[in-house]
Amino acid sequence: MSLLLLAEQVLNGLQFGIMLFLMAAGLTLVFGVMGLINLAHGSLFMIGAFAAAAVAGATGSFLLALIAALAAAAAAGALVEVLVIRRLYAREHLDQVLATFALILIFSESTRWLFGSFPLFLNIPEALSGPVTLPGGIQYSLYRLTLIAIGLVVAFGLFLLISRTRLGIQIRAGESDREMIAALGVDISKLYTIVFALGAALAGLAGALVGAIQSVQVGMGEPVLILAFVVIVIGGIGSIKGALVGAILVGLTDTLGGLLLPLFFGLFMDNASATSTGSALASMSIYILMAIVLVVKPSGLYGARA
Amino acid sequence: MTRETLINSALALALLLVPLWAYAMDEPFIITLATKVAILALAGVGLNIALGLGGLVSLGHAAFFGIGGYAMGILASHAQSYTAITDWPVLIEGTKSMPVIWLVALLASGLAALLIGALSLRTSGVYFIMITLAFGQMFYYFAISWAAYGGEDGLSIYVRNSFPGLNTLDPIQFFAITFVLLLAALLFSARLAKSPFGLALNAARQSPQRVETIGLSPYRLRLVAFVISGMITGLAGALFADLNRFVSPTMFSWQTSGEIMVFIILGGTARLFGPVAGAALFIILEHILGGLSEFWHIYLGLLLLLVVLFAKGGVIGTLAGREKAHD
Amino acid sequence: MTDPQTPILETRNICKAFGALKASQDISLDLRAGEIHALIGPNGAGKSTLIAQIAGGLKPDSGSVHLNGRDVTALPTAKRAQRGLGRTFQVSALAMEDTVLQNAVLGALGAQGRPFRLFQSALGNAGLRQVAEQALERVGLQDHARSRTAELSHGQRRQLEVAVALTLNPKAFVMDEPMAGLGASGSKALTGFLDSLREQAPILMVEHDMDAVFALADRISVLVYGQIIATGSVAEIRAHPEVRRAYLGEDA
Amino acid sequence: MKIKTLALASALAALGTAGLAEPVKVGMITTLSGGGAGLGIDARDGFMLAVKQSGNTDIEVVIEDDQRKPDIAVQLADKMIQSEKVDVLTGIIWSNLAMAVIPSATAQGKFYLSPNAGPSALAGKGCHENYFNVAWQNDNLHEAAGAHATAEGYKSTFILAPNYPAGVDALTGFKSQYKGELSGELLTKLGQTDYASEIAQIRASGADSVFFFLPGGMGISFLKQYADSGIDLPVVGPAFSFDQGILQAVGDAALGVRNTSQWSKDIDNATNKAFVESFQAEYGRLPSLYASQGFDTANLLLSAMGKASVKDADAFRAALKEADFSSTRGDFKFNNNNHPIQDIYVREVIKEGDVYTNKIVGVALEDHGDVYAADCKM
Repeated sequence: MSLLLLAEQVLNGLQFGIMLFLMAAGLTLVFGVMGLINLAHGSLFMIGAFAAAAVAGATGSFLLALIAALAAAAAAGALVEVLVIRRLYAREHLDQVLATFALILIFSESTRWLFGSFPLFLNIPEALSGPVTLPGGIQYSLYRLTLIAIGLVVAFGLFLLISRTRLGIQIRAGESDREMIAALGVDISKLYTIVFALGAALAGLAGALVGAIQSVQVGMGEPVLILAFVVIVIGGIGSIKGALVGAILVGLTDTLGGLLLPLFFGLFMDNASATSTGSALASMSIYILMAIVLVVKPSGLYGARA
Repeated sequence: MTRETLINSALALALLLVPLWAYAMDEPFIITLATKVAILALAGVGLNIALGLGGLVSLGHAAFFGIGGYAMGILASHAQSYTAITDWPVLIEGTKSMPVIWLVALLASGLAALLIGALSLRTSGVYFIMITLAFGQMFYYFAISWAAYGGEDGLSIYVRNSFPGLNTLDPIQFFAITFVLLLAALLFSARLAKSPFGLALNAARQSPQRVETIGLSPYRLRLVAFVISGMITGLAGALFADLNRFVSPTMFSWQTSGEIMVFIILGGTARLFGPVAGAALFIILEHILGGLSEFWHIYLGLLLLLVVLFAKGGVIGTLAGREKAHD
Repeated sequence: MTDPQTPILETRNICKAFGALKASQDISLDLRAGEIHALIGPNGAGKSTLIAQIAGGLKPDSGSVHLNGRDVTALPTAKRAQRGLGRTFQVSALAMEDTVLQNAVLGALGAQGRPFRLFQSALGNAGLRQVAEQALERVGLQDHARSRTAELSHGQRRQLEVAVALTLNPKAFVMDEPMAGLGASGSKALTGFLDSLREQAPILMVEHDMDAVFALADRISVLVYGQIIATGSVAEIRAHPEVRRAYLGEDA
Repeated sequence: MKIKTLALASALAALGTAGLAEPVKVGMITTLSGGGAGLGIDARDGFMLAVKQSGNTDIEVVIEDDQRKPDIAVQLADKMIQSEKVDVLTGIIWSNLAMAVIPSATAQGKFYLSPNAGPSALAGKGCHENYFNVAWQNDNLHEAAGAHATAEGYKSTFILAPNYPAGVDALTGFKSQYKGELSGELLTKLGQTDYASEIAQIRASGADSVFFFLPGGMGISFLKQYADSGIDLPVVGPAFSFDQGILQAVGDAALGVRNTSQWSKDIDNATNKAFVESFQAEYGRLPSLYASQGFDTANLLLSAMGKASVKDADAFRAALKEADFSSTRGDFKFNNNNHPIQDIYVREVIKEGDVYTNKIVGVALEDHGDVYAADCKM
């Protein structure tokens, strides 16, 4: 295997990880501030992708599509927060799991009802399509490079938001002590709606960005959701930094595992069974990673509480 | 007799009488539906031990349901093709005998629950939910890529497995088996709740600190509860596979975990007969709503949402009132 | 019998820090047979941290904890309880949905140490029930055995805490603010009861209620900023200048 | 000259009312909700279009949604057999659901007409006289892709498919007809959506062409990412990833790709022309592969109803076996294992106005059956 291929795969793992980060960041914020587990986060990812596809189809502009995705997911998030989620903060996790499970059913089937059963079309904008040559001669998709850049910018923006702004202070206060934000004179229900909408917007953004290189279809959010859970377990609940590190770890493990494990088994097995054993193990690799982190640090790499 | 006991008896009786009526009317499909209710309720009874008694919100019970199913699928498919499962170090052959299959299903799912539980129970709360979900998903992906046993296609068993003295292909007789097992599990779970173990587990849910300071380990109590819970759900998986004469990775999917949990909530959390009421309601809804609209999941979702938000005690809680029976 | 000279419960040079905050600095304390040893100190002095290290919830950075002369520093809470450490909490940690009797039976079950019986009835077990009922009687809750714990008054819950600890037949009690939240009469009744309890096992208690402390304690230790600044009899502590300045002075 | 379907069907209907045919109750179990519902909806619409055009009132169709879950499919089959007392079952899209339902249905004496899935286990030793496949044996389109790759003179093809039985079969099918070397072979995760890693391996492998079988959303993702990668190697695959329903979601990325199919909307025969027109008129969209298969399945059934009573199983079976209906694909007959012998075409993705669709560019395999037929003792 050439070094070029390995380098390209590392980039791929990075890009995959960054997209997972956008999902996981929203989830972990919502959990950190409101103590809520939200299974319907994957639906917001899907809503972002569908909104982007619909607007791109109508206007032909990818930028408008991204804005629409952010707006639609944030609006859906805010709406759901006000109508449903708000009633769940004081409830047990069990209730939160079930109510948000119900939301998945409603969102998925409503989307299918609105948009039909076939996948929608959303393409990479003209300006970003095709490969570029990186130093060292690696040919790499410009769009994927852009995704990595956007993800890093968003991550940086989140750090700034949380460490420098008024909203960030309130979020941190909410994470460490819920009574304290009330004492600070903050309108808690407004803060909660904003945080939830922010998390939703991040998921929607991820959905739209990923939708352009994947298939925009009902049910696209749930596999990503479960990976985002793995990311959060690894990184530690409530920690944006943990989400970033966890996401990149998962992205790299998944991508490199799929490449290296079959090669590894190929050393002492025939080609076909090496491929199938390697692929089977590769599909389990991130869960094994999660199990190892759990044994070593049950509260995750950057988790404050277990 | 409390009101809840009355409702429980009525439920058990209804679950028995409906198939008998269907038998008399020659409506075998109704019997099949009732069998499905009994099996899914059994899976729920299993989860309820972890969830209701132990307070362990496991979103990964599909793992045990699936393992039970595959225990049946693997044993029966080898018996059906007259091939040995392994001939080293000892010869292990397949079997079509239900009691043997159940035993293997119980052991295999118990072992899996021990491993998953030992890791997951190091954490609690949301972590526990996400970790169990992830482990369940791991089994799903493994089953899909396990080509030896059908991968995504699953395994078909052409004839239902046998039980000494019964004709299991006759819907009413197979129903009888599942009904008796369900009753046995309900009885076990009722006794468990009142046993020293149940007392300690229940206390560990309410106040883990207290349990530690009297010298017991909440971790070990929960682990044992998780294993028992997984075993019962695994047994249900083996029966479900036998009902369908088919197993596939779908049994491992996280939606399955969600649905088992939905039975409990629809029926009433920590109520003995909650899973029975919930599974029955779910199957009836699936049957009626599924016939009304392609998009029936929307209505199911709305109903579930309403129950969670406004009718906390589920069916039994609403009928029997808030108070729970105490000694 | 235990040699009266060897302490039942002892901490040796315990240190614990949370970042820059030194919560316990070289703390050595002991609890001898038949005594009530009160631990007092202003809020934030590190009393809860110390109690947690003695009971097993926290591990000291250095130093050791000894129960009956054996080093238990490495043991978790449950193991220490099995060795005879009976503990009560400041905020009741009882199974609130369960009945009073169930809570007491739970204690008896812990003492017996065989929780993995799945088929018997817990309340139908004569042995468990007898221990539980005796403990309830001892604290005067026998008439409330069938009440749900959540329905008990503050004082009754505190009594139940003690009853559960009693079922363990402990070698030493560790009580975290047993008087907190009790009215004057409740406080008085509990004081009388604890007074009679010291014969059964010595008590290490954290307490803010100075009347109770002065009425009960054989010895008092004063904890300020993570350090024991004085240990002695009631009279000695009352007279101790540093204590007066650091602690009693504020109160007065 | 062939008569138009409509006329044929009404002629059959006339025969029916003349008292020859017994009413037939059909149970259709197909995927109408959740992921993959598009395929089931098309198969159902194609089927019902043919029934409607026939004007035959002796046929009653009960339709149920299997949600793409095997256990639901099995229970629906039980319900249809035990409670609805249907004579014929049809509709299943997915191989794993087919494996769960068909063996027990045929064992209970019901006829099963498959409008889509054709798992190998049911084509060889596991074949059954009451099971007719009106679509293809699963390997067919992949074999055709292999034959096409050979005909194009490809020397080193990179092949990939999801890691599940149909995926493994696809690679086997391709290899059986492909004479060149393989520059790489990959089994990907089922439901995988990101193929960056695979595409990197293709780039590094020095392949001269790519074969892939990635049904549904997987294919859409792969094609988009492949087009974006700048790799310019020719791609070939079975029709599933280039179907009418899916193509619009792939867009330009699919243009020019060769794919193999037993049907295309430009197959030049009167039945097909009438089908494409009437389907568009009825449902307002172009028909898909699955719609054509549903349509053919219904017409096969209608043809048999005109010849024999369903209560006379032997006669009805013989009538089905004759395959005396006019197929949208032109020539169609059954092999000894009741699977089709048919031509498999090579299509190319083109753009007609704003709509992406396929046009036939050649024939990959003529009168092609399947390799499992030899194992079928029937």
